[in-house]
Amino acid sequence: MSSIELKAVEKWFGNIQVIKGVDLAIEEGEFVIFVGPSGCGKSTLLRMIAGLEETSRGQIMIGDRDATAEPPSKRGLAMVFQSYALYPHMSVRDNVGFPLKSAGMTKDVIDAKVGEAARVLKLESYLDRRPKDLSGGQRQRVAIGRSIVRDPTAFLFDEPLSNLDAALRVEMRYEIAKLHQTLKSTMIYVTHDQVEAMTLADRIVVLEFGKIAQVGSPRELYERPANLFVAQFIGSPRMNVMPAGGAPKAEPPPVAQSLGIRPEHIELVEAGQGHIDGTVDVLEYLGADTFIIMACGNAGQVTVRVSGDTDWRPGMSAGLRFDARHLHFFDKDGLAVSASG
Amino acid sequence: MSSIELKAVEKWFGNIQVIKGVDLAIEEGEFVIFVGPSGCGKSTLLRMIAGLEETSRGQIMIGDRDATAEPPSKRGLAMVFQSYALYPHMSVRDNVGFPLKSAGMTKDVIDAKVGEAARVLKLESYLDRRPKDLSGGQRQRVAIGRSIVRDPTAFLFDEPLSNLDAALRVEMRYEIAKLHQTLKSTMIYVTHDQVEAMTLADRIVVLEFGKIAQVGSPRELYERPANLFVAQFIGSPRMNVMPAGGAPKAEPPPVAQSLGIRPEHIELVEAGQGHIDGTVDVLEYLGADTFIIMACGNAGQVTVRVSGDTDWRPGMSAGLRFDARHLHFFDKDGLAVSASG
Amino acid sequence: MIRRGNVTGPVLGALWMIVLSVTVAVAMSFATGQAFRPSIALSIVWGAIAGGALVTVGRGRSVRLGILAALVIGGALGFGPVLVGPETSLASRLFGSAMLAVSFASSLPSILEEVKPGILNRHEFEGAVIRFLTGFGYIFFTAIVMIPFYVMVMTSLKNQSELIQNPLDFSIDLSKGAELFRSYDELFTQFNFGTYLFNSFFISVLTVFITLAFAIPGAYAVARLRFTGRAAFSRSILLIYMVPMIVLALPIYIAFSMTGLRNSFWGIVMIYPVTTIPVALYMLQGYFRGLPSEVEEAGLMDGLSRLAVIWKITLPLSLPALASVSLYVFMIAWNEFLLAFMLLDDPSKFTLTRGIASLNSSEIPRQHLMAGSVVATVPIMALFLGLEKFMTKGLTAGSVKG
Amino acid sequence: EELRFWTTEEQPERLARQEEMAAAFAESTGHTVQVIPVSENDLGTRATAAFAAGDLPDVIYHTLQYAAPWAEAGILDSDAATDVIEELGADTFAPGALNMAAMDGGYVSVPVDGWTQMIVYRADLFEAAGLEPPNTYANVLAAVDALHNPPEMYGFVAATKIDENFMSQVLEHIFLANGVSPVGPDGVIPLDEAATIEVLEFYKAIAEASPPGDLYWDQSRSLYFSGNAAMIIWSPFILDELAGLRDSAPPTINDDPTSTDLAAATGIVTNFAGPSNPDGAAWGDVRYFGITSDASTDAAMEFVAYSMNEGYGATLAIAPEGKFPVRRGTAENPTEFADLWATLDVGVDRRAPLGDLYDAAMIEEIVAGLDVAQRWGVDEGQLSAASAIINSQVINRLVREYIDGERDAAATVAALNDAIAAVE
Amino acid sequence: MADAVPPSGTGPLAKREARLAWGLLAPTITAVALVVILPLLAIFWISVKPVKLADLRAPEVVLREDLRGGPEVAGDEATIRYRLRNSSQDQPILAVSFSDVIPIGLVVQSVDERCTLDGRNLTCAFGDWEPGYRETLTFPVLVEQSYLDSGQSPQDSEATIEGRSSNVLTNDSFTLENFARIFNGEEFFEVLWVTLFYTVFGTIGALLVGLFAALLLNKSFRGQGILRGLYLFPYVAPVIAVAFAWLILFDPFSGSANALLIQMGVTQQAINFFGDRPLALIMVTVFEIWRYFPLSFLFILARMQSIDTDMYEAADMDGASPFQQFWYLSVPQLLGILSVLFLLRFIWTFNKFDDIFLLTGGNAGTRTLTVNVYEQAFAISNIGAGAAVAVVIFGCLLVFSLFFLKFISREEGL
Ligand SMILES: Nc1ncnc2c1ncn2[C@@H]1O[C@H](COP(=O)(O)OP(=O)(O)OP(=O)(O)O)[C@@H](O)[C@H]1O
Ligand SMILES: Nc1ncnc2c1ncn2[C@@H]1O[C@H](COP(=O)(O)OP(=O)(O)OP(=O)(O)O)[C@@H](O)[C@H]1O
Ligand SMILES: [Mg+2]
Ligand SMILES: [Mg+2]
Repeated sequence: MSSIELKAVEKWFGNIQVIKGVDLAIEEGEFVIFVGPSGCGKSTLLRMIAGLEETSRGQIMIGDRDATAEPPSKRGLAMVFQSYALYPHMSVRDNVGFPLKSAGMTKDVIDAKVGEAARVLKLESYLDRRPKDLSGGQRQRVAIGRSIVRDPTAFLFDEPLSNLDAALRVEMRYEIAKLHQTLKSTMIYVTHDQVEAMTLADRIVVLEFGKIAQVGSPRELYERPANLFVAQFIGSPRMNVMPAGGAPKAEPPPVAQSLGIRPEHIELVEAGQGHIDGTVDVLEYLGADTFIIMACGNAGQVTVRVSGDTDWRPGMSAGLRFDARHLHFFDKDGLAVSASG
Repeated sequence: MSSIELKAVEKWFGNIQVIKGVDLAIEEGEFVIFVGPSGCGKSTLLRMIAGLEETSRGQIMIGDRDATAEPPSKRGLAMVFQSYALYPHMSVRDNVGFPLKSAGMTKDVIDAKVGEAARVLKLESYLDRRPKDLSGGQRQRVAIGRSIVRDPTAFLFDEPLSNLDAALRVEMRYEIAKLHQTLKSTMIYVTHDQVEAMTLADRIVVLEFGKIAQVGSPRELYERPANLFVAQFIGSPRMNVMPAGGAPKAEPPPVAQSLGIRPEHIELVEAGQGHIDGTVDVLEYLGADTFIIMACGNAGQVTVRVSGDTDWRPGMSAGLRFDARHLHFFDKDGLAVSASG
Repeated sequence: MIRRGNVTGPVLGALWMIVLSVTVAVAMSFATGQAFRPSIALSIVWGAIAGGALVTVGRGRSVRLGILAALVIGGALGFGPVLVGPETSLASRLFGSAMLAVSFASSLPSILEEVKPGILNRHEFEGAVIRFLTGFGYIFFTAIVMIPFYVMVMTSLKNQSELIQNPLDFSIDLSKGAELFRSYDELFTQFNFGTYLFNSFFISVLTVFITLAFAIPGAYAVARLRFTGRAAFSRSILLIYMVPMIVLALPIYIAFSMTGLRNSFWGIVMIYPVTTIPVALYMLQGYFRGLPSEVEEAGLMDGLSRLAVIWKITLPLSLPALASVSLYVFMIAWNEFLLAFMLLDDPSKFTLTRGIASLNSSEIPRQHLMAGSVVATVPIMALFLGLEKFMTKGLTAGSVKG
Repeated sequence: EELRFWTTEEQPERLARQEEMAAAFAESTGHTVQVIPVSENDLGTRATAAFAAGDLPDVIYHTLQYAAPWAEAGILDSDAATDVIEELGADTFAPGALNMAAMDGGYVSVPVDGWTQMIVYRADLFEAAGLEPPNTYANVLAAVDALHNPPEMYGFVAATKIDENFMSQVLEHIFLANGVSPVGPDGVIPLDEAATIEVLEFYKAIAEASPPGDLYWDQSRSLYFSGNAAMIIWSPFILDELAGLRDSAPPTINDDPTSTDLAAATGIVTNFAGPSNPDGAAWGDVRYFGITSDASTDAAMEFVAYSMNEGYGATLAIAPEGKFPVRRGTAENPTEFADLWATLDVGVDRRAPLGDLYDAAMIEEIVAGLDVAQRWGVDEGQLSAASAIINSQVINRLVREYIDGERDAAATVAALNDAIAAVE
Repeated sequence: MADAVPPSGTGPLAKREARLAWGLLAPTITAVALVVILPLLAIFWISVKPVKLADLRAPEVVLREDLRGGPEVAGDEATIRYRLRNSSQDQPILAVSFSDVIPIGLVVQSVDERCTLDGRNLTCAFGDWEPGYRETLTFPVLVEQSYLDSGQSPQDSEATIEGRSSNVLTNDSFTLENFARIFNGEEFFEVLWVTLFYTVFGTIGALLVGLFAALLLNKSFRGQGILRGLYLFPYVAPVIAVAFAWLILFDPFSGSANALLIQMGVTQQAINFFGDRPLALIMVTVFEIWRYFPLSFLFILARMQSIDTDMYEAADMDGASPFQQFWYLSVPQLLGILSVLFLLRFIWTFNKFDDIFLLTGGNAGTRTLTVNVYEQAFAISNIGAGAAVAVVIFGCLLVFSLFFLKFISREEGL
């Protein structure tokens, strides 16, 4: 059984509470991603699951047993570190085989399992190299190889791709997705990269200051953010947020304090024709799209996405028409309120 | 006169040639950005302009004079470093005022200029802090402040934003754009971030292995890449490239070896209706858009951009229709050939 | 076999008891001068029983108290792990066995924390062994480091005959008051130690300044500037660092003898820095290399010349390193013995180490010798403890040299 | 002028007295004297080094062993010394002491004082055990047999620390006692094998009756004072502390550091005989003032003359128990200084004349020793060859190796002969 | 690329930089050359010269002059006496002569045949002098009143002496005897063996003990800094102080260590730790270990703390036990620093002088090569032989250093 459940776990470093009571149930085979701004406690939470950090309060259940007091070696989880944490003095073969060797397996078994892992991860031709002779992506694959040989209950990943360059990141992301499809194991993955979170996760856990801000599928989070924090955190460029009073034509519900709309849900029309008016401040040409940053008086700066070959130029003024189906409203605590409410 | 001209400059580190003959004329007031993959020589070229690296061959003209043999202090340029390179033992005020002090200006003049710079960069309230007590963005502003007080001939930036987190990077990018609008000085900017290059530059210089691959405005580079390297380098996700023979319906010119098309210029239609057919392999949901990675037989993997709320699911098959106006063809050396040629 | 709780427990218990009983016996002997003697056999018996009990019965409060009480009583009755001589006073006998009992009963349970009766897995077994070794290590190192210093200080406070009568008795008769410090008093009043102290200090400080004046530019050039021969140069620093002093001392001695620099203050001040410059060069260049070159380049871009960059940017940034180097150089100069011994004849020019050497050779009581040693040791120790961070850094940076 | 004076009397209280004398000299002549203590073990190297460097002091207070070698090496200005002796009157000096310093018709240094080495023993224990005084090899060995009972009582405390002059002195004494000498009238000669083996065996026997370790005067005195040694060899300098007059080296045989009990229980022997030399011999040491060749000669001569004349009393008073006058008097009063000496107080923390502390007979035995005292090479006129051998410490080393069992007696004699011959 | 060859020569910026570099290095180079290179050359020179300590002073003619006979009134007879000698016992002086001025009022009656008197100027020439040669010249004089009035004495006029002598240090006599002497016999091999024993065991011991200490302190806890400081004491304290403390602690008579051992029944008789072979050698080695374990400890600790903790966490996750982690992870990681330390410490221990010199003075079978330098040069005053030993040491070091540099270029760090 490889489900994992966190029950009101807390983490204190001295007097500072870093994880502030997290409840979370992770199903067997699920791919769960923790995201959140830097310092929000993603790594800490992951390390608590791994057993590398003590759980100050609460319980961690792995399968049916309470693993809160177990040392890492007993939990049967595997972890892939951001720094890869390969053993620099060992060959790839020994790195991958190390967990088996620690467990006292015979050489034959080790060789067989290492060979199998190397095949899956296309590492066969590097087995005798040292980590320092590998590229970043290969190293990451070795780290993954080391974790899969043991058939762990679940995989833990702590920002596994953040040390890679953009192109490699895309490639490895694809491979991890494939790996999950193949192994169908539970995976918990920490990242601060939205794209990774959106593309890989079955469910995303957004953390804010040690608390869960929202849990849900990528689409849920993007389309129905539970609060202002998640709304602004997910999506790039981020959602435009303005005072609810700044765009009166959008007809906000009475409790709404602010209104949010994503750049792709705004259409530029003639001045006066939209919900609000603004002047083009800066154009950010990105090829496929152009983001137009509009100065909109009370409503502040609003980013609008238009196609790459736009004719808008700085200084022009325009009206912004909001797509009513994609308006988000938030009350004074930042919680989402439905448009009809 | 703040134009800068490079005439056949080369740089050798021992026997290794890092810059392989670069000719480039930068107009007064222009914002030029060097991009290229890591290690292609961007920083080296910038440092040669600054005088921090010797020019092995060729000439560097600043204004009308030959500055090749001048030490950095004589060239009158200002540089902003990736690591900010603030003087950790001085307050912000002293950091910003340092170039003036070295130039022997009186205290009054220094105070006035520092005050002015601080105002422009909104640093007034931090003037007495030490660099270590500032956030990354503030530090970067101090570094910029230090370079603007001197009214330099030109500004050199070496990846000034790459140590900042995503949100701050967007903000600082906006501020640098504003700064260029205000000061109208010549700026040379190194980055490996495409978005920065596309949004900030008047002209982009794409470097490949120490040689210029293409020089042009962002739009030129995006729409009319001169070669395969630039085509794939600019744009994200990158341009799909397939053998010209893989999509015979696109009617490639005879010399063309390969065909490129950007993800946003492909439309998904019923199987058999497009230029080629493929099956959906992976969906990458990103909120506003979804990228669909299609397996297309001979043509390999092709990425297609569709809107966020798409109904395509892995395993479905579809036809891909290419927008004929945006097809790119390349010959066997990777050079662009026009569709009609 | 050994990885069974009911074997591991007694074995570790016995070993730990041996360690503690030796420690207590030595400590009590040194403190009181009375006869204490660890019995290995009894230690094994006691330790094994206690270890067995902790593993099988449990680590409850009652078990610990039981062990504690049994040890105190056993010690007092004379069959504890530490045996005492007949003339040992009751108070110290009780104190000794209480000390042993408390330390043992409080530490063994935590050593055996994870040990349970059945078969142990690797982690539990190794954990226990490691805790045992850790305890042993702390005792061992503290003992070997402290004992010579303890002996040094205590000897300086006692007179010859007291020491000969019982070399173990380091107890101090506080009623003697200031008389205890008689040897120190005599060192300063009769043996000129005030002058030596001043000489040592003065020479060391001068050495530090001269060394820095030479080493900073040199180290900077080697660390930062590109010139042909740089690699060779930076290697030869290491090589020079390896020439033994005694080999140099001989020609230096000859040259100094022939030029009249021997037996002179300035001769010493000239020669000390040269012994420290390679060290300082080596340390500083390492540090300069580690400084971000971009900060210096920023200085260049801001219109400074190289020299100005060194002065206004590199040096202020290197203050911690300069402090480390200075301390280290100070220590070398302060502790230097060979050259002072060979080159100085005249007591008015002696450094402290030379002064101590002169205390050794005569009919001067050894308490003076030890008092002299204390006088030489205390300042450098005080400096060291006060500036521990810098010192440690300095040591790590350059002091493979010994 | 500013004179520099090296002295081996470096104990603080003795130094203080020398400084007093120097001050008195300065008062009477205007030449100031800087008194510089040099430990006896370093004296040889230090002097050679200073000579090489050309910064010798003006006057050195040194032992006999250096007199001849230094004169030859050019360190000492024998002409100056001869002049001083002539000025004071050669006939006012004890002839033995003067002879030891004679060379080429002059004198290399000016003799100052002397003493004889003594076997100090526990007369009370000897009496109780019915033993003869330890004045022969046989008597010593008998006493060792009877009294050796370590660790309470060691039969003897031999000298075994090979880099200490003390060991050289003790060994020379034992060799002399059996009539063995490495020099003859024509220079170095081989040691007499049979007699040398007797010496070696005797020495090994007493070394085995000694505690372990590198022993020299320090342990000898400590053990004797604490009542753990039956016999030791020492100089008369021990006489004051033995009587409890010095706090830094008190007798610890009982709880009273000022006790004279130990002194009362002590006997001494100066003339010692081995089986091959029934007459025996005493070992004497004479100390000299050497005027160096770098000296401001005239002032240095004045200083030496002063110390031997007006200041002689003060010179002897530095430690009268070990400084017997070698200048007995002046031309006018031939016994002036001998008489003065007898009245000088010994001791440091407490003071008393020797006569109050010991039997007149015992003092007589000590003083008389100086007249018959011998050294290798003195009679043969080969003092400098003998000194070179002693200073090389080869005898110490080889004897020590013999004691440690590295080779047997005959092989040791051979090795000794080789080593001695090798010292040029 | 038409000309894909690197440009030859250096550019103007590089030239300027190199000039500055040499400028900054100049004082250091001069100082080091003066005090390291020059002495090293001197050592080689001296090692083939028959030099004794006393030879450092060139032979010279020593002259003393006085007036004998104590003239009191005019007309008294007196003699002026010149005593001269060659200060050296083994070097001749060539073409000795001196000249002096006779004071007013002394009328010289007769003159030695080797001398000429011209007015009051006396000049004597002697030819060559053997080593140790002495000469006494006497001139009878008649004293006049003017002499008694002037208050002058003959010594007041400084005689000028001439004579040629050669200095062993600079002349062209060379000898291999120094080397013959030190390589002679078993003694040299004993010294070599002692040196090697001391060096090898001292180094390894200090490394192992240091490793243990580093393992002990490689965790953060309160008081860790203090303990670390404490464990560095042996290294930081002046060697002379700790050496004497050890001597006193292990003294066979009144040392506490012996008292303790006897009391505990380990031994009956006091042990002479620093005086007996082979115990003395073991003890000086133990002292070396004791004194220098802090260094290895410090370096190993620094290296340990720079090891990525991630690696140990990964091992934890992989289920490795503490000993497995130590053996499979820590030891291989530390191998680099351990071998660098071993080599460096090996060289330094090889060079060690003070410690042994202070503890045993090289006696009781503890004489190492460095102590032998001192022994030969100063105790026996044979500078040439001392230099020869120094040359041997230097040769060994050169070999070690080559080895070391070869090695260190492979190891990063340090
Ligand atoms: N050992 C520790 N002692 C004290 N505070 C700690 C410790 N480890 C982490 N913290 C604090 O806990 C908070 C959460 O840290 P954590 O590393 O989990 O953040 P994160 O979300 O992983 O951030 P990032 O994206 O930068 O990795 C941070 O504020 C950090 O400063
Ligand atoms: N001092 C040097 N000695 C030798 N080679 C160097 C030196 N500095 C840079 N190089 C080499 O020159 C090439 C270009 O380096 P440069 O730093 O200019 O690249 P870059 O384009 O700025 O890369 P990045 O994006 O990683 O900063 C690299 O291959 C680098 O290894
Ligand atoms: Mg993290
Ligand atoms: Mg770069």
